[in-house]
Amino acid sequence: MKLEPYQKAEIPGPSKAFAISNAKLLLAKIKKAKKPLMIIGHKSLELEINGKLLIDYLVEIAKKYRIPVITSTPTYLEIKRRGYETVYPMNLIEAASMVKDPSWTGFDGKGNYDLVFIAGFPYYYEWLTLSGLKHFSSIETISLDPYYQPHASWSFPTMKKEEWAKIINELLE
Amino acid sequence: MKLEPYQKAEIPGPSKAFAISNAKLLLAKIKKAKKPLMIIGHKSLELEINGKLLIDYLVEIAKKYRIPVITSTPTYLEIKRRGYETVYPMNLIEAASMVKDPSWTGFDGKGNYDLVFIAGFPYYYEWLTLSGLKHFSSIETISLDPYYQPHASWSFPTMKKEEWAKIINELLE
Amino acid sequence: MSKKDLRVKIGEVKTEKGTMKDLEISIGRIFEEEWEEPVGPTPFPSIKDLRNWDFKLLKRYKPFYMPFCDLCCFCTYGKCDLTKNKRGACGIDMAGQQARIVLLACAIGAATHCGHARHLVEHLIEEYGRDTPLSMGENVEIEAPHVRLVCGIRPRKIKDLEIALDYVENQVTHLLSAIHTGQEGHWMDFESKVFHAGMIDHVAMEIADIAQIAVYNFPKADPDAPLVELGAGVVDSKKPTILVVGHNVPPAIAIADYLTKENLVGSVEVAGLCCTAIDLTRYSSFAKIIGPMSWTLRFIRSGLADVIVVDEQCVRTNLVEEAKKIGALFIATSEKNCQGLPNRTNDPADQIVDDLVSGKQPGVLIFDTEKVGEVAVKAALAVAPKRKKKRSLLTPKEIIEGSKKCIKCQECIKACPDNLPVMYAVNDAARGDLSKLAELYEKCIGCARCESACSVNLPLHTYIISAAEKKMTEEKFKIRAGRGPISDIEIREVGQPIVFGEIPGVVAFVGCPNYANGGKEIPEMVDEFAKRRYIITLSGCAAMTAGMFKDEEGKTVYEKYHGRFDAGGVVNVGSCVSNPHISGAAIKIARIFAKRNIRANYEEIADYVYNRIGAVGVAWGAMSQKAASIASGFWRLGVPVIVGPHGSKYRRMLLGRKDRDEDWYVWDARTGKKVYVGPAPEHLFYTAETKEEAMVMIAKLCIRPNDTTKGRAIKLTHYIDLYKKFYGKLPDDIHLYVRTKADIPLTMKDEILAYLEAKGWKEKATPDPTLLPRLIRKKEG
Amino acid sequence: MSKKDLRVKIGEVKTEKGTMKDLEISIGRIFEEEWEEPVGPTPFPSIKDLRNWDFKLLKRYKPFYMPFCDLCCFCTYGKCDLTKNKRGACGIDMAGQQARIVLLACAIGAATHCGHARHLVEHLIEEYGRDTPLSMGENVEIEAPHVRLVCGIRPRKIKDLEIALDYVENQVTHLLSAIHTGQEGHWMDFESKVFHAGMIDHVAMEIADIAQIAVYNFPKADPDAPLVELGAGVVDSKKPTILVVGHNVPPAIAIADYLTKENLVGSVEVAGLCCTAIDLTRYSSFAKIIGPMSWTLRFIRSGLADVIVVDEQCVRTNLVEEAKKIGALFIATSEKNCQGLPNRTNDPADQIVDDLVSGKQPGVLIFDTEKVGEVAVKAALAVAPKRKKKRSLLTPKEIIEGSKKCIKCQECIKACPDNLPVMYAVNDAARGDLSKLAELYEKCIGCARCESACSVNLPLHTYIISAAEKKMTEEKFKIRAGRGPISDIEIREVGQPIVFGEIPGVVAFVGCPNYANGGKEIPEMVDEFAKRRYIITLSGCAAMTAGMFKDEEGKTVYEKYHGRFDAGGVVNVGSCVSNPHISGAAIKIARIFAKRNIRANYEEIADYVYNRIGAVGVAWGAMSQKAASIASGFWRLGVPVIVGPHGSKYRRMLLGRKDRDEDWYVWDARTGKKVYVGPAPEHLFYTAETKEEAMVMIAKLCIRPNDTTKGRAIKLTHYIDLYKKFYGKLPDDIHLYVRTKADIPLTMKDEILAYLEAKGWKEKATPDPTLLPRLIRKKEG
Ligand code: SF4
Ligand code: SF4
Ligand code: SF4
Ligand code: SF4
Ligand code: SF4
Ligand code: SF4
Ligand code: SF4
Ligand code: SF4
Repeated sequence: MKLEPYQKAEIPGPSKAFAISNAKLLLAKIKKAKKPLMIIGHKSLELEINGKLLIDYLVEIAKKYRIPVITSTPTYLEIKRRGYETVYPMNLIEAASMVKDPSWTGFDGKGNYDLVFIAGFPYYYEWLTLSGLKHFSSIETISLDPYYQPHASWSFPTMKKEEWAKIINELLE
Repeated sequence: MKLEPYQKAEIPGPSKAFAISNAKLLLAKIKKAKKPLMIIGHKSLELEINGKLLIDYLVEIAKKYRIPVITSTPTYLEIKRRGYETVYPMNLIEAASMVKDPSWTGFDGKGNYDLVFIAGFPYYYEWLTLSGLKHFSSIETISLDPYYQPHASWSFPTMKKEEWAKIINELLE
Repeated sequence: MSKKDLRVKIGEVKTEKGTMKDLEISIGRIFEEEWEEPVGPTPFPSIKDLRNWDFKLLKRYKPFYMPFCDLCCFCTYGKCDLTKNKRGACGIDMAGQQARIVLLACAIGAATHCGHARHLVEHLIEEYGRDTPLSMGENVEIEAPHVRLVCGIRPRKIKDLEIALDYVENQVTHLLSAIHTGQEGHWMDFESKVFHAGMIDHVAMEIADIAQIAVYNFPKADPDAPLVELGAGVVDSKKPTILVVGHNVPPAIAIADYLTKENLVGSVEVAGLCCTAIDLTRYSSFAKIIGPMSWTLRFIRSGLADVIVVDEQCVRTNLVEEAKKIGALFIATSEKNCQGLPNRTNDPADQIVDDLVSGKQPGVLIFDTEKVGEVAVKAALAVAPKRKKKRSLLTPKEIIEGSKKCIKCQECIKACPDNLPVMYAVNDAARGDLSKLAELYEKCIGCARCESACSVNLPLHTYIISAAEKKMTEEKFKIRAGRGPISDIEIREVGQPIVFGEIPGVVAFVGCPNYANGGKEIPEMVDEFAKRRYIITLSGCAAMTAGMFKDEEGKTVYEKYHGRFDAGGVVNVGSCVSNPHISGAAIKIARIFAKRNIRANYEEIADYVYNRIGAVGVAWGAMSQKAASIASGFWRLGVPVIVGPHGSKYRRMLLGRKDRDEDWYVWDARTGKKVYVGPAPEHLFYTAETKEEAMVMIAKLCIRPNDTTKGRAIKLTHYIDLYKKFYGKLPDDIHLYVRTKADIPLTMKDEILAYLEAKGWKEKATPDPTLLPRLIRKKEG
Repeated sequence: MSKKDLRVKIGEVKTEKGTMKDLEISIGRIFEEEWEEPVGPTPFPSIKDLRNWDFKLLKRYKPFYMPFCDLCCFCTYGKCDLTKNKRGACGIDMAGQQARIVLLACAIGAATHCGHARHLVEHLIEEYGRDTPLSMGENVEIEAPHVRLVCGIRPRKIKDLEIALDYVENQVTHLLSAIHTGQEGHWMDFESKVFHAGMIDHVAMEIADIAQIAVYNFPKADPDAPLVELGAGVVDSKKPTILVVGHNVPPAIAIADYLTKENLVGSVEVAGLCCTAIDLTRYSSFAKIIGPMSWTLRFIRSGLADVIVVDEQCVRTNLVEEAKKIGALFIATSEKNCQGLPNRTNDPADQIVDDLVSGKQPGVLIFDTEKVGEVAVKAALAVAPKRKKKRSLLTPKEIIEGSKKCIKCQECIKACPDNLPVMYAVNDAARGDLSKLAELYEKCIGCARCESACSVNLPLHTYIISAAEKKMTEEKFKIRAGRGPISDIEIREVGQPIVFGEIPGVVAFVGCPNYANGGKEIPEMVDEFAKRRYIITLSGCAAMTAGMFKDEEGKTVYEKYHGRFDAGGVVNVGSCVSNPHISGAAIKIARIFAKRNIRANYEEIADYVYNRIGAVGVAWGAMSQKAASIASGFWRLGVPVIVGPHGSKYRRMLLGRKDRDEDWYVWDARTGKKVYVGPAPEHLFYTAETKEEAMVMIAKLCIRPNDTTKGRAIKLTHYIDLYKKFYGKLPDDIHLYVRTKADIPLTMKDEILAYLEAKGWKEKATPDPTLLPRLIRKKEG
C-alpha cells in the first residue's frame, strides 16, 4: 500500500492524490457530490480482480449510486450488455475537456458534474487526463483503479487486489 | 514531519531519502561506517536551533565521533575557532567529485570515505550535490539538516526544530 | 525573412564565361520572374505572418493541456511549482509552460529534419554537383509543393533548395529562441509557433526527400514501385550481414554501391531498421527491411548483424554497448550521433577494418560516406567467419534457471511503458512455461526499461525475444517500396471526387508504431479503410507496420491493394521525410484541380484544404519530437490528426466543441454571409483510446463543409456504419452533419429521418466555405 | 559548412552599373582574397571540427553531473526513470541525459542571441542600408575577433554579417537536432556540442553588438564613456514615464528618437530594465537604467511607469497582467514575445493610442519600430494625467491588516528560491513590525513565487517592496555607459603584462544577479580585485549590479576606478551581447601581441588563451539559458567560469583534479617534451559557496602555465594573500604552482620556503605551453 505511481517514473510533482483507505470515504464523497460522473476505460475489460472483471465492479457501483457513465468503444457495448443504460459514448479526453468547462451543462442539460470517478484506462492515459483536470479545473477526481493515480484528488494506493476488492465490495453492500 | 522537500518544487523523482527518526539510527550508521566524513556549509552559521547555531551541533558531533570535516570559507575559520582541527578547506562540489571517485584516497591517503554527513548549505546547493552523489556514486549520504533532503540516502523529515534538537542531543549524549 | 536578401561579396568568381574579380552584388529578392504564378502575400513567412490563421484554428480547437509534471525545470530559477494557477519565477503559468513544451518538441522535430535535409543536400551537392536537376519524373510538374507554398520559390536544381533551407534554419532559430526564459508567455502564441514549426518542418522534409529522389533516382511517383522483403526473418543467416540504422541514407547507399562495384551483391546481406531501411530499398533492389525502431534490440540480440552502421535519428543510444554484447562491429557516421567514438575519417580503410576486426576498437566514427561503404563491407566479410553469428538469445533452460532468481519486486512491470506483466511471465517461466514470455513479444516495444529496472539484473527483453524466437524468424512480409510524390495525373483524377467528398477521405498512417498493439492494429485499420475505398497513404515505420500482417490468403495490404493514389489504394510514399508528399497532395489538389495560386499563399491554401479536403492523419504509436512537428504541419494546413492513447503524452489535444454552435460558422465566399456548417472537422488533434474508437473518428474527421450532397452521403454512410458497428447505435451528432435530406445515406434513410425529426433538425445551407473574409467575392451587406 | 557555398540564381539584378537578367553565379568560397591573413584550418567549423580540442579539455575537466530530477521526460516514451545506472527507453543513461539538458540550455541560449542578432541586423539593414560600414572607431582594427576566428571572414559592412548569421543558424539547427530522441548518446559528445554552442553564441552576440555599435554610433572602445543614472530611485515621478524592458534596443531607440524629434526630451522619462536599458544609455544621454530583471516587479508595482514597452528576452512573462494592476499601458514589439495581444502594426498610431488610453485594449502588439516610438510617447503623455501614478504599493496599515490573515502554512518559504523567511517577516508585520519585511528587500530576487504560493493570497512581494519603499526611492547610483570593444591600443599596452602574468588577471563579471546577495557581493568583489589591480570587465545586469553600491565617499566602483582596459580598470563593455568584447580581447591579444593568425584558427587560439591569458569569468547570479551558452563560449576558448552556489542548478560542473599529476602535462612547443605545469587553471566551471570562496578561486584561476616568474609571483601573492585572509593559513597547493624559487612572492618567502620543504617540493620547468602537438616547433625525439 504505497503512495507510489504504478508507473515508476510518473512522478507528478508536489501535489498528489490523497489515499483512499476505506469504503466510508468513498460513500461520503458520493453522498456529498451534487452530480457525480464515472468514466470507464477499456482496460476494465482485461483486469480481473478476484475472478471478476473491473468493469463489473464499476458498473455495479454506477448502478447502485445512479452515476452516469462516459465510455468509449468497445466498453460502451459491454456496459450496455450489463444492463446499464445511463451511459454515454465519449472519448476520455473529450470528456475531460467538457467537464473542465464550468459552462458545460452535462448530458441532462442541467449543469456540469462536480465529482468524476475514473478507472480502467491505460495508466499513462488516465494519469495525464487527471493531470489536465487537476491543473485546469476545480472538479474533484477519484481514481477507482487498484493502484495509485497521483494526479487524481483521491486514489487508492497501489495495493493488493484483494484489499481493493474488499473496500469496493463494502461500497456495494 | 513530512517527507516533503523543503523547497516545494524540488521533487527528486522515484528515489527518495529514508527518514531519520531517532538517534539510534544515526549512531548505528556511524558505527557501521569505516570512514565517515562530514561536509558543512555556511548556512550553519545562520541557522539557530534552540539558541545554538547549527554549526555548533555539527562540530560537536564531528568531535565526539572523530569525523573529519570538509568546509569552505568563512566556515573553516569558525570551525577552527571551535577548536576542531580535523577540518579541510574544500568546496562542496569539489569534495563531492572527489568522494565520488573510488580511487580517491582521502585526506589521510588511506582510502575513500564511505559515509558522508552533510548539512548547512543553501537548500538547492546541497540538494543538487546529493543528487550527483546519489546517481553517480555508491557512497551513503546523510543530511543532518532539520528539513527533508530527498536526494540523500537518509535525511530528517522537515520537522520542528525542537524535535530535531532532541534527536541530535541524544546523539551527543 | 520575407524580404530575404541575398548578397555576395567576393574576391574572385570563376564561371564558365571567365573570371570576375571583386564582384559585389546585392539582390533584393530571389524570385524568378519567368514563373507566371504571382507571388502571394507571405513569401518566406516569419513567425508572426500566419498568426491570424493560427488564431482562427486555435479558437475552434482549444488546447486541453495535460501536464506531465507539476513543475517547470527549464532554468536555474527553477524548479518552479506551477500547480493549478501558480506562476513560475519568470511569470509563466501552466498553460503557457505546456504550450512551450509542445513548441520545444516541435522545434526539435523541425530542426532534426532540417539538419537531416541540410546534410543530405550538402552531401549530394558534393557528390553530384549543384546543378543536378530536381526531376520528380515526367508526371510531376509541381516538384515541391511546400517550398512553393511557403517560400514562394520554385526549385529547379538541387542548389535552389539551399535558399529554402536557409529560411528553415532561420525560423528554427527564432522558434527555439522563443522558448528562452522570459520570452513568449501566452499559450496561444506558443501554439501559433508550434504550427509554424510544423509548417517549416514539412518544407524541410520535402527538401530532403525530393533531393534524394532526384539524385538517387528513387521511384518517382510510381504506383507500381517494387515489393520489398520485410521482417525480422528475411535475412539469410548464413551470409555476412550489415545492419543499417537511422534516417539519413547516404552511408547505406555507399554500402550498396560498394557491394555492386565489388560484385558482392548476393554475398553480403544489407538490412535496415527505420527510415534508412525504407530509403535504401527505394535505391537498391537487394536491400531488406527488418522493421521499425522497436525492432532494434530484437534483431541485434538475435546476433545476425555482423556490422552495425548507424547514421542519425531514432537510433537507440546504447548500440555501442549492444553491439559489443554480440561481438558486432560498430560504425557511426553522423556528427549528430558520435557516441564518444574515435574519429577515423582520415585513416586508410584497411587500417580501420583491421582495428575493428581485431577488436582494438569495437566502434569507430567515419564521416566519409564512401569510406563507410568500404569499411562496412570489408569488416563484415572479415568478421563474419570469426564471430559466427554470436547471439545473446538464450535457451529455454537458461531462461528458466534465470527466472528463478526473480524476487517478485514488480519493478519490471512498473518500468514498462505499458505496464506489461513481465514479472508474471517470468514467474511462469520459472515454472517452465515460456508461453507468457512469448506472448509479450507481440506487445513489447523493445525499450528494455524492464531489464534496466530489474532488481536482480535479469536480461528480461532477451527473455521475451528468446521465448518468441521462432515467431521472430518467421516474420517475412512484403512492403511496396516508397513511391515518392503523387503524380499530377493522379491528382487530376481524384481532385474532384476528393473535394466533392465522393472519395470519402484520404487517411495517412504515419509515424512510429512504438506502442503496444501498434503492430496489429495498423494493418487492421488500413485494411478497413482500403476496403471502404478511402485512399490510404503511409510513410516511415507506420508503412512497415502496415505490411507486417498477412490475411488468410497470406497477403499483406500491399499485395492486396493497388498502389495508386486513388480509391482503395494503399500508397507507401516512403520514409518519414516523404510525409510532405501526403500533405503536398492536398496542396496540389488546390493548385491542379482548383487552380488556386499556391505560390507564397499559405493561408488561402490552408483554408482550402481545411474546408474541402477530407484528409486525416493517424499516428498510432508516435513517440518522437519529429512526429510532433509532422503533426503540427498537418494542423496548420487544416488536416486533423488522430493518435493512440499514448499520444496523450504529447501533453495537449486540440479539441473542437460540437455542442457550441457558434464555433462552427464559416463565411460563404459567394454571398459574404456567415453560415453554420457543423463541426467539420470536429477535432484537430485527438487521442483515440482504442482502434475501434479511432476508426469511427477517422471516418467522421473526413467530413468537410464543402462536401457535395453525394459526397456527404458517402462519408456519413461510412461514419454511421462504423459507429453502429462499434457502438451498436446511431451516433448522436448526425443532425449536425446532415444539411439537406439529400445528404442522408440512402440505405439508412428511414432510421436517420426518424432520428433527425426527434432532434428537431432543420435544413442547412451548403456554402462555398472559407474562414478568410478577404476571400469573399461579393462584399457583405 | 566549412565549404559554405553561396549561390544565386535570379531573374533580374539591379545594380548601380545596370541591370543583369537571368544571372546565375556559383561561388565556391566567400573568402576575400585581399586579406593577407591566411585561412586557418577550420573556417565555419561544423559540430565535429573542434571535437578533438573539446575532448582535451573534457579529459582534464570531467563533468560532475547533478541531476535536477531522476527522470527524463523528453519524449512520449517517457517519463523514464534514469536513477543510478538505469537507461531510458531510448537507451540513454543519466550522464548522457544531463549533458543533453546542458546542451539544450546552451542551444536555446545561442539561438536567442542569434535570433536577436538576426532581427537587429535585418532591422538596421532596412533602416540604414546594407552597406553601412562596421566601424568600431579609429582605434579598433579587428572589428570582429570572433567572426574572424570562427568563420574566417572579415566583415566590413553590415551585410557581411549575414553570412556569419547564416552559419550560426545552421549550427544551432544541427545542435538542436542532436537533442532529438535517439541521436547523440554519449555525454562527452554532448559536452563537445555544448562547447560548440558556446562558441557560436559568442559569434552571434558579437554580430549583434558590432552592428548596433556601428549603426547607432554607441561608444566605440571609449574608456571614458559617460556616467549614467542607475537605480529604482532615479526616475522623476512627476513626469510621464516610459519603461522599456528587454534586450533588443530598436523600439527603445525609436522612443528616444521620437522624443528628440518632437522636442519632448526632458518632458518624458525613459527608463529601462535589463540590457535594453544598458543599450539605450549607449545611445541616448537622457535615458536611465532602473536595474536588472529582478527589479522588474519592484519598479512596475511602484506605479511610476505609465507605459511599458517590452521587446524580447528576460521579460517577465506576465507583465500584461502586472501592467493592468497599475493601469499602465502595454506594448509588445517582438514576434518572439507576443503575449496573445492583438497585432496593431498596420493601424494608424493615433487610433492605437486611443484604444490604449481608453482602456479598450490594455495591451497591443506593434512590429513597426517607428510606430512603437510614436505610440509609446503619445500614450504616455495621454495616460499619465489620467492614471496619476497609480501604484500597487501598500501602506503599513494595509500590510499589517493583511498580514494578520496569514495561516502560518510556510508555503511562501517553501516556494522561495532562497527559502527566505517570508512567513516570519509577515508574522512580525502582523504585530506591527515591518522591519523584517523591509530587510527581505535586500535578498529578494523579485520572482513573486511566494505570492503565487500563498494559501491566503497575500501580495507578499508587494509587502516586501512596500515596506522598503523608502530604501527603493533612495536607490540612485551611477554606471559607466557600455564602452563596446577594447581598443587595439589598449591591447598593445596590456598584452605583454597579461601574457606574462604581471597584470595578475582579467576578471569578467557577467550575467544576471538573480540570486540572493548578488546585489551586495558583486560590488564588493569588483572593488577587491580592482584595488588589487586586476582588470575588471563587466557586462549586462552584472555591470548594473556592480554600480548599485556606494563606498563611504558615496562613490560607486565606476566613479572610483578608471574605465581603461588596464590594471585597476573597471570596464563596462555593455549589455549581454557585448560579452564577446571580453572574450574578444583575449583573441586580440593573441593576434596583436603574439601575432598569431586568428583567421579560422580556433583551436590554436583557444590553446593560446587557455595556456597564457589569466582570465576568469564570474557569473554570480546567472539564471538564464543565455548565461549557460555565454559561459560555454568562454570554456571552449579556455577561460574558466565561476558561479555562485545557485549555479549548481546548471546541473554540472567541470572540475579539474589537482591531485592527479598526470592530468597537468602540456607540450613544450620549443622542445616537444611533455612538461608538468601544475593545475593551471584548476577548474573550468566551478560553483563557489560564498563570495570569500569565490575571491580566493578567482585569484587562483588566473594562474597560467605561461606566467613568467615575475608574473607567477604576483599571481601567487594575491592568491595566497586572499587565502590567508579567508582561511587563516597557507593554501595546501602552493607547491604545485611554484616552479622555481623565483616564483615565490618576496614578502612571503620564508613561510613559503618552509612549506615547500615540508612538501618535498622540487623545481619544475617553465615550458612554452601547448596542448596541441602540431604546434611543437621542434619534432620530439
Ligand atoms: S522557466 Fe520560468 S517557470 Fe521554468 S524554471 Fe525558469 S523561472 Fe521557473
Ligand atoms: S522491453 Fe518490452 S516488456 Fe520490457 S519494458 Fe519495454 S515494452 Fe515493456
Ligand atoms: S524486476 Fe526482476 S526481480 Fe523484480 S519482479 Fe521483475 S523480473 Fe522479478
Ligand atoms: S519536467 Fe521532467 S525533468 Fe523536470 S522535474 Fe518534471 S519530470 Fe523532472
Ligand atoms: S528521450 Fe529517452 S530517456 Fe527521455 S523520455 Fe524519451 S525515451 Fe525516455
Ligand atoms: S519574491 Fe522574493 S521573497 Fe518572494 S519568493 Fe521570490 S525571492 Fe523569495
Ligand atoms: S504562504 Fe501566506 S499564509 Fe502561508 S505562511 Fe506564507 S504568508 Fe502565511
Ligand atoms: S544578465 Fe541575465 S537577467 Fe540580465 S539581461 Fe542578461 S540574461 Fe537577462
